Amino acid sequence: MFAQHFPVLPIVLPLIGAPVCMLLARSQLAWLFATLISGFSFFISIVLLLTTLDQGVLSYALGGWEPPWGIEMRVDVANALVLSVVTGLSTLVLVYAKQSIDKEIDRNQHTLFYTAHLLCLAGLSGILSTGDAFNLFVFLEISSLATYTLVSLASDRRALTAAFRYLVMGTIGATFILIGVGMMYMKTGTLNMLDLAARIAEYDSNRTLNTGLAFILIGVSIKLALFPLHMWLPPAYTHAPSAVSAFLAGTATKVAVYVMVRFIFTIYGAEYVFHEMGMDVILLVLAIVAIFNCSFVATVQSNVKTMLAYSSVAQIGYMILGISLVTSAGLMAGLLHIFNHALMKGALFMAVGAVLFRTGSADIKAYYGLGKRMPLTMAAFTIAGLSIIGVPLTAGFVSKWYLVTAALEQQHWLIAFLILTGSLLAIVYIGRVLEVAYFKEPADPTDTTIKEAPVLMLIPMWILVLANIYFGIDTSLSVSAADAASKWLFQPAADLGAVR
Amino acid sequence: MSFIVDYYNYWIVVFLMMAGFYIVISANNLVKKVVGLNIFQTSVFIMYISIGKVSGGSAPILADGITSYSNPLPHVLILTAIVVGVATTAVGLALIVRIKRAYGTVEENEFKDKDALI
Amino acid sequence: MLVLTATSVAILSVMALALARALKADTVYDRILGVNMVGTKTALFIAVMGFLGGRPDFLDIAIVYALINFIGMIAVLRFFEYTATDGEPGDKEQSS
Amino acid sequence: MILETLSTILLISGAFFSLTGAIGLFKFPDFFTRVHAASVTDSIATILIISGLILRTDFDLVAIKLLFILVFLLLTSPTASHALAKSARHGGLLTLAEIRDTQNKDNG
Amino acid sequence: MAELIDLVLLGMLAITALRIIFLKDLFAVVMLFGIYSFLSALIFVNLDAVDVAFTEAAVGAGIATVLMLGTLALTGRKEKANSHTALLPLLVVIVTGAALIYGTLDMPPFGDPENPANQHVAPRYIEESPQEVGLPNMVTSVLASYRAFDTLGETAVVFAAAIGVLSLLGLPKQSQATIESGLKSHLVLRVVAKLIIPLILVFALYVQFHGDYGPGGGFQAGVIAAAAIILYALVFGLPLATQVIQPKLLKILASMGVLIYAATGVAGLFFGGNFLDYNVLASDPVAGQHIGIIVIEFGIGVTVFAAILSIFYGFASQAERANIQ
Repeated sequence: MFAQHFPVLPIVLPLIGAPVCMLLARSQLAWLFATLISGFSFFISIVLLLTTLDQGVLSYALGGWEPPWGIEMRVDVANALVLSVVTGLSTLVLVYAKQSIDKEIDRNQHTLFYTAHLLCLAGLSGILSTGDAFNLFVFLEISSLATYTLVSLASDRRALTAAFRYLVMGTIGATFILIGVGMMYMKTGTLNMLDLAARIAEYDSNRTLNTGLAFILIGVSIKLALFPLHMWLPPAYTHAPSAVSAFLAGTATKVAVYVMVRFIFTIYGAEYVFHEMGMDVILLVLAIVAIFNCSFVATVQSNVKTMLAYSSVAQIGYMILGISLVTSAGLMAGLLHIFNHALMKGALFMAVGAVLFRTGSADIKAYYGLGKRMPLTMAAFTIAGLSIIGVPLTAGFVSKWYLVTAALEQQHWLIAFLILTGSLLAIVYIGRVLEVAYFKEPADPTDTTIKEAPVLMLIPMWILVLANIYFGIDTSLSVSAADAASKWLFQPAADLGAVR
Repeated sequence: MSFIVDYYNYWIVVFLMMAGFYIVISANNLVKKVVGLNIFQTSVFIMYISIGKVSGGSAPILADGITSYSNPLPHVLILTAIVVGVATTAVGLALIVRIKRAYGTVEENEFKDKDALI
Repeated sequence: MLVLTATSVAILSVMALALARALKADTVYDRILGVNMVGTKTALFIAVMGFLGGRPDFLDIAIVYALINFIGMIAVLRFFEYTATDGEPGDKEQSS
Repeated sequence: MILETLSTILLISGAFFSLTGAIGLFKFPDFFTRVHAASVTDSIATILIISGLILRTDFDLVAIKLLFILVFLLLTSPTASHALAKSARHGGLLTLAEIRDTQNKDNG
Repeated sequence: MAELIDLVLLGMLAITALRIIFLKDLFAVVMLFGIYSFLSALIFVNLDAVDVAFTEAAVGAGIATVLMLGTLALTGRKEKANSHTALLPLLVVIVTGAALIYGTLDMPPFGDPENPANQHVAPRYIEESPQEVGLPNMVTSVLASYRAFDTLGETAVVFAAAIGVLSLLGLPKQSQATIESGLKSHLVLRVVAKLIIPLILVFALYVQFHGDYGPGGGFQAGVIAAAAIILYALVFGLPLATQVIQPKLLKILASMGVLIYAATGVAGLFFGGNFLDYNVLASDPVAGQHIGIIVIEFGIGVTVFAAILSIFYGFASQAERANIQ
């Protein structure tokens, strides 16, 4: 009976869940409830993904008002894929969070944490599913506000300044998006994405529309931490509670990448953005600089969480690189990397969180000799780290492989070479941690308090690790979804509008 | 001349936006940053409302004897955006209060002296 | 109609003067006085503007203006009582 | 017609009083005299202008709302001015006469 | 005339904004921000956006200013002198501004009824909504029916802000009014406040239920009702206010409002419509729309009231705490 309402449920469920969670006084109950809600959203997202792979696009008119007048939810393969990643990671993180949060957050704030998490999930799902440009802004702000709260919940005082910086940058970004949407509305008189696409296609070059696009791209670049607008990200991910870092690293910036893809490919059309405005060169250069600069910075960090945060910025560079190749193969590699990166970064941040749980520190000194003391956690870290590097039989290898192939397809030998060199830097920063963990003696060998992480933290971590291996070997599901998504996005936007 | 009449509104609004934006990125004091953000956003709201204005039109509430109404859609959007803006302001100010308690200052350049940020 | 226009112009110029007072004030209190005057005159201005535009039924906004202006004033006073111990609000302002 | 004329007179005099108040805001020598100028003219201008507007309505809901605004402004505006002046007094602001007194004492 | 007033007001705004840049006294900055907000609300009235003006005056000028003052009370009034020159920000701003000016060059002229923005989607709202939704106020129709999902998101944003402030500042404990606070020396003020607060609450109810016919609605009503309690807390002290409206109650109310809104949407599902479809709520679509809009406006009002008030409580409790120490 409810199958036709599935496109809206991944948003509505957590949105209803959040206030209910707030009313549940006990931390345990709130945890159980939030996890169930998130799990159910995940289930629906998977159904949506399978349906869209099968049938193409699902459109849902909210309030029964037909699209350009009412708000439309529009789920196709591209957003169903990212939606599955977001809801899936959210569920795993919630399972993981129970013990991690117990240790890191004050007891009477636990329900607030779960409420904020659900709000964040609702916001991210909303950004992904919506087919309306202004509605996207509203959900962007829900998820951002919830994120600021989540980051600032950490007990470290530096989390406060990090959250504030995030808030200022995030609000500037959102306001830029608002300006851009306003300029688009000014010239077209509509807010529905497909309608926008059809009407923008009528102009061949327009200064207002160009400026609007530029503002949207800058705003989104702030949100997705594209170099050089990434400075808010490392402190926020470093000082946030571990569960929050694991969730955000895998989802928040990736959703922003999706928004960029949506605006470029669906609304303005690749032709307009890349050929008329020459955005591809700018994005390509920024992506390559991001990969190298941030990988270098990552190699000298002493805090492992900061290191992973910089590594995230570098990985975002790979995604943007894929997009800026302006081919279906490149876009597909970028989307695939969104999926795979969520798997590996989620696992890495969870492992770091587990170490933090036992040792109370994220400094690299705490990792001395951990290979013996927390073997399962460090094994997870190793495998996920190999995936970041791009070693064969891991998920990371698959996306790098497609990225390199996409570059070579265009005869961009230099870019392919740079992608491979970037991976070498990943070897350095991941290797540093592995070296101290396996080949150094612990600073205090008599300390017996440090033992393996609790089971509830190990299970979601290992699910992600196994997923890393699974999607490294059997690529049929992830690759076919990403491939379908990129083909879907790559058809000229105006045609999509005409279909309706 | 008609060029100026057509666009003067947008140009002043751009100036206002940039004044707000300048306060955000140049101010050292966090409270002033938040004030700047608010000015920036409020100016964007004026831009939106200008889009919806119809010369000779009236407020979009049905009344006898009025035929031309201004566009209600930007009004709705900005109603939403105002509330979003104040929500962000509230959270930002709450963060400032906590920062003051934790660091003893709300001047951005003084944090680095007290605590390596990254 | 002409009368209403004249009144609205007069109120607008009063607002401009009060704004000038608020922008460049000798003491904090003068500034608050200017702000208060801008607030009350705004409420009047909206009332007149409603008649000028031929739709006098939007007076609710004028009420809100008067109300918010009052609350703002009280908040300012509370602020003074609160900070009275650690700084002299009556000080001449250093910057201008 | 009579109403129209009466309303015109009320509105014009209201506008005149509020202008004098604004000028007083600049011309008067110290804060307390300025507060006096502002608040007294504020009240009289409010009464005059709003009554002038009421005469232009059909004495329906609009008139009631205007009356409500009048009552509200008459209650809050003097209260705010009073509280402000009192606060200034508490904050240690002196009137012009007192400043002169203290100066005389210092000199003599 | 409207264009002329627009120009004058915009000029005032520009001067105010310039002054704010150079002022170092943060108290003055906040006061001027209040004026800025007031003036921009006037511009909204002048450009026919009465609902927006209503909200901007109540939310922007009122609540934001009160919260900023509360923050200043806790963090100090003076901005420290800034030693480094702000060349880079200036450059960024000039480039951004130039881009925007470049963007304005192809914009449709200000106020032209033939603009694309006024042509495509909007005419339906203006021409059909009084019949389809049955309300004279088109803004309410679009807000609560055509774009109801935006508004649900907006309610969630307010709720999220309340969660954020709650987690950062906490709520005051309900005390037995042992600490005497408030403006106790201002007798006149206390008497007048006692008179006015009931009036404000009545006005809030009027705004809540008159929003279908005139400017107003759930947001504005919620803010005004919260403002009444804020006024009470300012004049008579936070402890007394927390006895009238208990902090615990606020948590429940804020959640309930969002739930009421979402439940209306879910009700649409059960009656066979889409999410937030009100047509199916009653046998006659227009009557259904009416029921739906009243219920969701009520939900919005409840959430906004509770959220704004709990945000204020959060700030006030910090101030109170600092005062005791």
